Amino acid sequence: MNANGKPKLAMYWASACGGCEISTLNIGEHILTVDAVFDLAFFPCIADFKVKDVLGYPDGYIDLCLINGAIRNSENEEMVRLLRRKSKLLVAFGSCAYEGCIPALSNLTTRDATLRAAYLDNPSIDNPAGTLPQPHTAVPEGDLEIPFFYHTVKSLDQVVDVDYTIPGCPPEPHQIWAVLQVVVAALTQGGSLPPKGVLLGAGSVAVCEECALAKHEKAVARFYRPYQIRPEPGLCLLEQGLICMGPATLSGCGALCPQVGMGCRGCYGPLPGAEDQGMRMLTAIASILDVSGRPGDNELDLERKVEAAADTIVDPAGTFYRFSMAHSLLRRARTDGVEAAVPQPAVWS
Amino acid sequence: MSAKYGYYPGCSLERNAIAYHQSAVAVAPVLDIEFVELDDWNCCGATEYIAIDVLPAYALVARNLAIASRQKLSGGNQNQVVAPCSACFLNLSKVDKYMSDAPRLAANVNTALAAGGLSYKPGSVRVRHLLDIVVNDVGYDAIAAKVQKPLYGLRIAPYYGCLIVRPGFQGAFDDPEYPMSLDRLMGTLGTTVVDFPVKAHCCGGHMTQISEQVALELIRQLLQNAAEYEADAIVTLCPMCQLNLDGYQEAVNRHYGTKYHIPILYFTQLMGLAFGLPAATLGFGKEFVDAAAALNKIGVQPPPKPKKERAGKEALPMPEMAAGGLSHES
Amino acid sequence: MVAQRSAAGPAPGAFMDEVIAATPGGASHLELCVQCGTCGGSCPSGPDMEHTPRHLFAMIRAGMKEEVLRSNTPWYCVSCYYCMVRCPQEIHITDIMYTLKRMAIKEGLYRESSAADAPDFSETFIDFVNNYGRSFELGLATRYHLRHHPLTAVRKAGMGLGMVRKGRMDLTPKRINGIEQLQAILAKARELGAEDGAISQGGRQ
Amino acid sequence: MSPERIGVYVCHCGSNIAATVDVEEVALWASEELGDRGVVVARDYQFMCSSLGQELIEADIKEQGLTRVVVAACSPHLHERTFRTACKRAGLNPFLCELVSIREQVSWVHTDRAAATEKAMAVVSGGVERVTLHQPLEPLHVPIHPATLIVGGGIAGIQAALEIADSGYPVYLVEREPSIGGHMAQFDKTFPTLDCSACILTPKMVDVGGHPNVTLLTWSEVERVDGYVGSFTVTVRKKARYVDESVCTGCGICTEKCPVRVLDNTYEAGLGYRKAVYRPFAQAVPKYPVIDRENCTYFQRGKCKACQLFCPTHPKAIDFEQKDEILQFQVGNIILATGYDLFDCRRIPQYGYARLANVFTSLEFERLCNAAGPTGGKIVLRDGVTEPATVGIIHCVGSRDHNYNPYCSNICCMQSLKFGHLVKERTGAEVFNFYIDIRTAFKDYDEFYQRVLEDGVHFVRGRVAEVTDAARLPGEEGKLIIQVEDTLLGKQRRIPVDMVVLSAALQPRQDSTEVAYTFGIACSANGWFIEKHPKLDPVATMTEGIFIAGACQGPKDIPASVAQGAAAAARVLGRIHQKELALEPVRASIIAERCSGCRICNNLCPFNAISYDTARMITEINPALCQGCGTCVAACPSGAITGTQFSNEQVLAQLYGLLLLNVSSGPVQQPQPALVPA
Amino acid sequence: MSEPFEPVIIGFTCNWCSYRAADLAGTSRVKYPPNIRLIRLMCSGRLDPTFVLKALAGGADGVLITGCHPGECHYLEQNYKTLRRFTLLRRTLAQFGIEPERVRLVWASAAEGARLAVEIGKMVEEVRALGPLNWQGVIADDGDPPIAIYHPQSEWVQGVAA
Repeated sequence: MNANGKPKLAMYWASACGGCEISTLNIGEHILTVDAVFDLAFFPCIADFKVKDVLGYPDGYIDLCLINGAIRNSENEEMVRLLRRKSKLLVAFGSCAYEGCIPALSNLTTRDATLRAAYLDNPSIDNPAGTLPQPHTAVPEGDLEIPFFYHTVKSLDQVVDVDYTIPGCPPEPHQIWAVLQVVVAALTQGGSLPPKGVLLGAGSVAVCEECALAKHEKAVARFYRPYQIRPEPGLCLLEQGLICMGPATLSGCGALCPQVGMGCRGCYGPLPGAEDQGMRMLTAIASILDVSGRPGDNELDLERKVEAAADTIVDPAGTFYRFSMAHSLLRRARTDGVEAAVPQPAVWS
Repeated sequence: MSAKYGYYPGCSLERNAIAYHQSAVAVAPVLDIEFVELDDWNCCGATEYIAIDVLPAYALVARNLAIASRQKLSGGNQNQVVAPCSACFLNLSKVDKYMSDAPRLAANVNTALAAGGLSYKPGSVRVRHLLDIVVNDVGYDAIAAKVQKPLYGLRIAPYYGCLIVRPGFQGAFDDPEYPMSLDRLMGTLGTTVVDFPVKAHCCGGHMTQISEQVALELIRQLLQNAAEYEADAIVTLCPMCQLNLDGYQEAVNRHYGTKYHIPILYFTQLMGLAFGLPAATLGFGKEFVDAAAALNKIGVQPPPKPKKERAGKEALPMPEMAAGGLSHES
Repeated sequence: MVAQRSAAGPAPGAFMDEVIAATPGGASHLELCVQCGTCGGSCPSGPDMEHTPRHLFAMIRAGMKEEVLRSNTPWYCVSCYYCMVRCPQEIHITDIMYTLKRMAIKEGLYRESSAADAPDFSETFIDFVNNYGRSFELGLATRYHLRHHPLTAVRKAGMGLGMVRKGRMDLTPKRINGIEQLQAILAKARELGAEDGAISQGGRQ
Repeated sequence: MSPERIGVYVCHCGSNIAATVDVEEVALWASEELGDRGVVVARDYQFMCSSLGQELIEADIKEQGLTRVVVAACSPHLHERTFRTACKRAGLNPFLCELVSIREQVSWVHTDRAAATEKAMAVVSGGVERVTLHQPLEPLHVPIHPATLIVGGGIAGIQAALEIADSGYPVYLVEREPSIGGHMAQFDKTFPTLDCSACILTPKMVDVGGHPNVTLLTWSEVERVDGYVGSFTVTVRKKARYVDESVCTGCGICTEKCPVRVLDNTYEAGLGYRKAVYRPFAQAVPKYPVIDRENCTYFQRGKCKACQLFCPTHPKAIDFEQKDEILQFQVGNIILATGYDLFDCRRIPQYGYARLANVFTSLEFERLCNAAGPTGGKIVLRDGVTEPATVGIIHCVGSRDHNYNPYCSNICCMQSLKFGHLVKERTGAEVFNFYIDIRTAFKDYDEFYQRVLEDGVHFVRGRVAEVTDAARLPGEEGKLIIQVEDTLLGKQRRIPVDMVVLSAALQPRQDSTEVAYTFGIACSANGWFIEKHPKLDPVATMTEGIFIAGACQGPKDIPASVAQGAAAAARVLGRIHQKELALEPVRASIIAERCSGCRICNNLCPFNAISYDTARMITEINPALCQGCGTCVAACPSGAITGTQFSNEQVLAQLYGLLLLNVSSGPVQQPQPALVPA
Repeated sequence: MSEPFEPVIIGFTCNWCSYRAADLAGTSRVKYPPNIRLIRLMCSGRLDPTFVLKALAGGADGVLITGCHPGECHYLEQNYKTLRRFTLLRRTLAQFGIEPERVRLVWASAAEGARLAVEIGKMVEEVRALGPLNWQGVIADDGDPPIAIYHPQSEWVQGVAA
């Protein structure tokens, strides 16, 4: 703590969309309290800080550092390592930092394919020269370097030690404020901090507990994508054939999405102890899929029936692991065969 | 709007079974169905190609399936192809089924097709026999409504032959042992249908070429039974059956010293007559065994219902036929 | 002779495995035959066959390759599928008959069968298909019958004339437009067909 | 370091294991390499299951203070109980003992000694990891209600009912037809002794009907079963008979006066008639008739009442106002003896049944032969008068055929031989039996075959291709022609006959899957009820307290059905005598504070153990109904359901242990991070 | 030359059918390769697909799931759920680049010891042909260079990296 005695706050984004910052500012007038309690040490989104400012801080100088965003490139990794060294409390803030979130969906493919999708094979791209970002570019002024684009997106805790995690894409403002209050109390009034490693700003059961839609025994003959049907109001979406990740997703958001007819996307991640959110949802969905047989049925026909029902679940990996890919058991797809098939720019290998 | 189907006539319907083709084409508009002939189709290989070389035989058929799956038809039934010839029907459905069952076979057939710039995904074309379309898609009631001149008094032996009901590679539409759909169809047209016990027996197939002795005996058995049941005509739905029973009837008579004279007609020809279409458009006159005498028997009144013979009072009850069965007068 | 081969030749099951592997589609179930005789009883040409299908399967099992391929049985098969739908073991009997025909041609043994001409009928037929993409009845009938049945060909010719007169037979063959495409496909298929196990899901159950 | 003290015992099983697995090496390895996983002692021994082997474990538990035991020996299905009991004797909870198989799944199936030894090590390591996480469990105890429900009043059910009732315990015998007796009551003679079926069955029927311990509920069906072994609550619908049983004397005047003749498709197999008010047969038990509503003139058209008019009792026994009754009662055990249905021969059109008059089914033929049947026992054609001069009997109709039923129906060979004998005896006709194999494997059965051969019955080995009336050759006109390959000649034959009898397959009851569902037991793919073990537990089922007997378990003849009826009764009596039953505590349970009430699991339990508490808005599991399959555990998206003996942690610990060693490389590898147990 | 690759396959078995089939294979002395290691569950319905991922991520090269034939489940109908879970799992694993041969579902009744042995043998062969899965290798850095690439000369980066 420096002269004015206020604790130091930092917030940094790695690979993220910026929604976490907006959600933070959405805590409303409480932002004034934050400003009153904390000194900003590093918050590039709202104030002008430079990396060299951080380099100048002694280790452990920052009291609370919120990091949102996944680790997508070498700059992300470098910065979070730096901030870890300079911070007392490091919080994985939001789904990207916690479990990879949308950026980590590219773990289902290769670095090369991701770059191609972004810079070449996309209808909205105008890139006749086929230029791809290169780590080193020779210009008259010298050698330009940009960060190295990783093959695998990682969660924050896979790179540095994390003290707390706040889930959500983005975390709900009221939850952010609740967490900040606990930390503020600890830092200013000597309150006690939660034990290291816990999830903050979330409930303890699945989203369904907070969801007001009526639930019944479930048997679903086929699934629909959201645009295909208009759900019956007031009735559990899963029962109507819309994939809702609610049963496998930690509560805390107030079940916002299902209330407006959109199945839970799963952004608060798995329940404690449930480990792999995608598999939990997969097994639940398969369990309620209403395709059974009777003794004596032809096994091949039965398999075909199940396959037909499974056909209605498009992109299972992308659906069930939409937010949790980097933190899942498998973390990424095996792409060695694919990499070999796609010629790579020599400089990347 | 009429129902559209892909149409695979097969080599026989081009010439030898031209009567079948003409009558099928003639009755189609009455039934509100439209045939769209497959582009540049080729021979299905009959029962011969597969006896020589297996993968080319499958590729030969698969070319037709590939064309059928590629050819877009408006008005539904996009993946349905009608084959009036039983052998074509069997070969097309068999190749689809075996490609589904054996991925290795499917892969090799597709590699071969690729040499001609084609591909075929097993299961994407449903092959239907013309009779199936007529009785199941159009339906007996709709047909009955179109009957203008019921064929009263004509005694018909309905003859299915083998391949349309056996083995049912894409699922059989009628019983493989004792089919009834043609019986019901002929009843709908007003004919008197005999309970033809050999209705699904073999006509001899290619044995006329391999061992005429064997073929003639098989043909004789069919004619003998039709004659015993006093059938005026045998109605068929397969060019091969028609050719064997019609073209070799004289040979049978010569070989066995018999005097059968039973015209062999296509079911579509009788449908056309019942619908009041001119006989000239239905291919009559192409048959070797002249049908004129039989057709002259057609009356304007339904024949009197034969008196049911009263069973003796000691007689034991007869079990009922399975549901949907047709009872015959004889 | 059989005894000799089983003493020194391939394992008794080898011929059966060969037949199974050469039969297209899913499982042919040949190894499941219980010798009940449903096929032999059902076969329209059963009375004229040298061996009933059931008997032939027993011979296959015993490894009597030459005797099997010399038999007229496969050639007398009319493809009526009665045996196949009735077989209690769901053996693909008709397909196996086609397999045996192909093997007999390959081994050259059919010439010793009483149905020695049958393969030529098939070959003549497919010749037209290969060249035109369509079958050609007149060509088939004249070429095949003049070669094999010159004596009865006259009578057949009578029937052929009738066919022509009735407008039921073409005098010239039709050729499809895509004949080159078809020939490319068939050539590729012939090439692939030479591989082992190219056509079946193979093996016993 | 593991907090547990684990003992590992590797069995030689003589040379059964030791010949392929280096058991000394496995034990040595466990003590050296698994020390930090908690193994404090590891031994190998000649026969661990011997009393000396067991004492070894007991001594170590006491002296070394073992808290867990792993035995590497044969399959747990053989000796799990042995070693658990040994642990219990030494004061260790039996569920803290894990038996891992290195015999059935290692030494007997592998040949490479080094690879087998390594696999044995991995298997032991899996067991060690798993047992560490085991918890002490106590079996669940349930009391056994002394009453028994028996469903089905055929010979198997009758036998079971008599055995239990004679032992002094109450029995509810439920039969859906108006009388007990089942198929056996329809037969004329029984093979191989040719006893008169009715003569041996009727006394048993009377015994059951009058037994003080038997509550006979005919014309009744079980609607639902709730509860579990020891205390099932059974709901039975007793259909209205429209006859007051307390008044009816069974005089039969009502039947006599009834003007409606109804084709009897049940008892007479469609070959004879009954009235609209009827007893199925003269010796029916109970003696009371029923009114068949569908065919009764009064019920259909509102007038007639002839039966009531002529009923001689006061008050009248005929009661048109009678309603179905719903009965509920408690039982401790249930025996299902629901029997079989006959294959519908119309499904094989080529045999001509229902098209060709003189093709008969086996059951029709039984009625023809029966002196109480529609012809008074005369074997005649469908015209009711003509005696056949030739009869063909076709075996395996709908049996041993993958198009219909792949199994052998067991009774048809003997039945067909019996038919052949009866035809010969009563008509002197020529008889042909068409068979694939003659199966006469039981006591005195082959002797009967011999006798029928001596009778002059012809045997043609070949499965009939078709029966036709289409004559082809001279001599066939007006006959039924049986076309067959005589496989012993290798020739197709056509044999003209006057009458054809189809020995039709025995099939599971049409509603067997629904019945199985009601009682919570399993059906095979064919539809037969599945026994707990095909050899060693043939009358029990997977569901505790539900037993099966007779043909509902698979085709069987009268002696076998009687034996099973008695066997099921013996099992039930054993239970009743124990008064209490200990159940394996392998159960699922819900961690209430983790349940979100999503109701994913609600539809998953076929035993109805899962229910939703609408007040607390969470789901609950009833441990007494739970059978421990674990499907709900695997389904819960919140990870809120866990299973004793098969928790995630236990399974994953075993997985971790199994992967500790690599087959191709001997030494212990560093465990993979993803697997390290918490 | 390295030793030939010997895959490790984890087999999940049902207590009532496939585990007994494995017992039967043993009592009938049917031989199969030692690469498979079995875990006994009460029912294939107990198989949490997470187990499969754990096995694959934890070093196994393949997973064999076995259960009673459809319609023959000892718990009546739970194996239908197994089939459904397996179907979705297989599709998901395909997206993760895992070959279908590595995770298979085989129905085996208690009487099918010999068949189970054949299926195990087949699977071992297929997985052997595919080579090691080595999932830890897949999720290791797999080509991502060390972070030092950015400002290799700056002292603070070296400090962080250390």
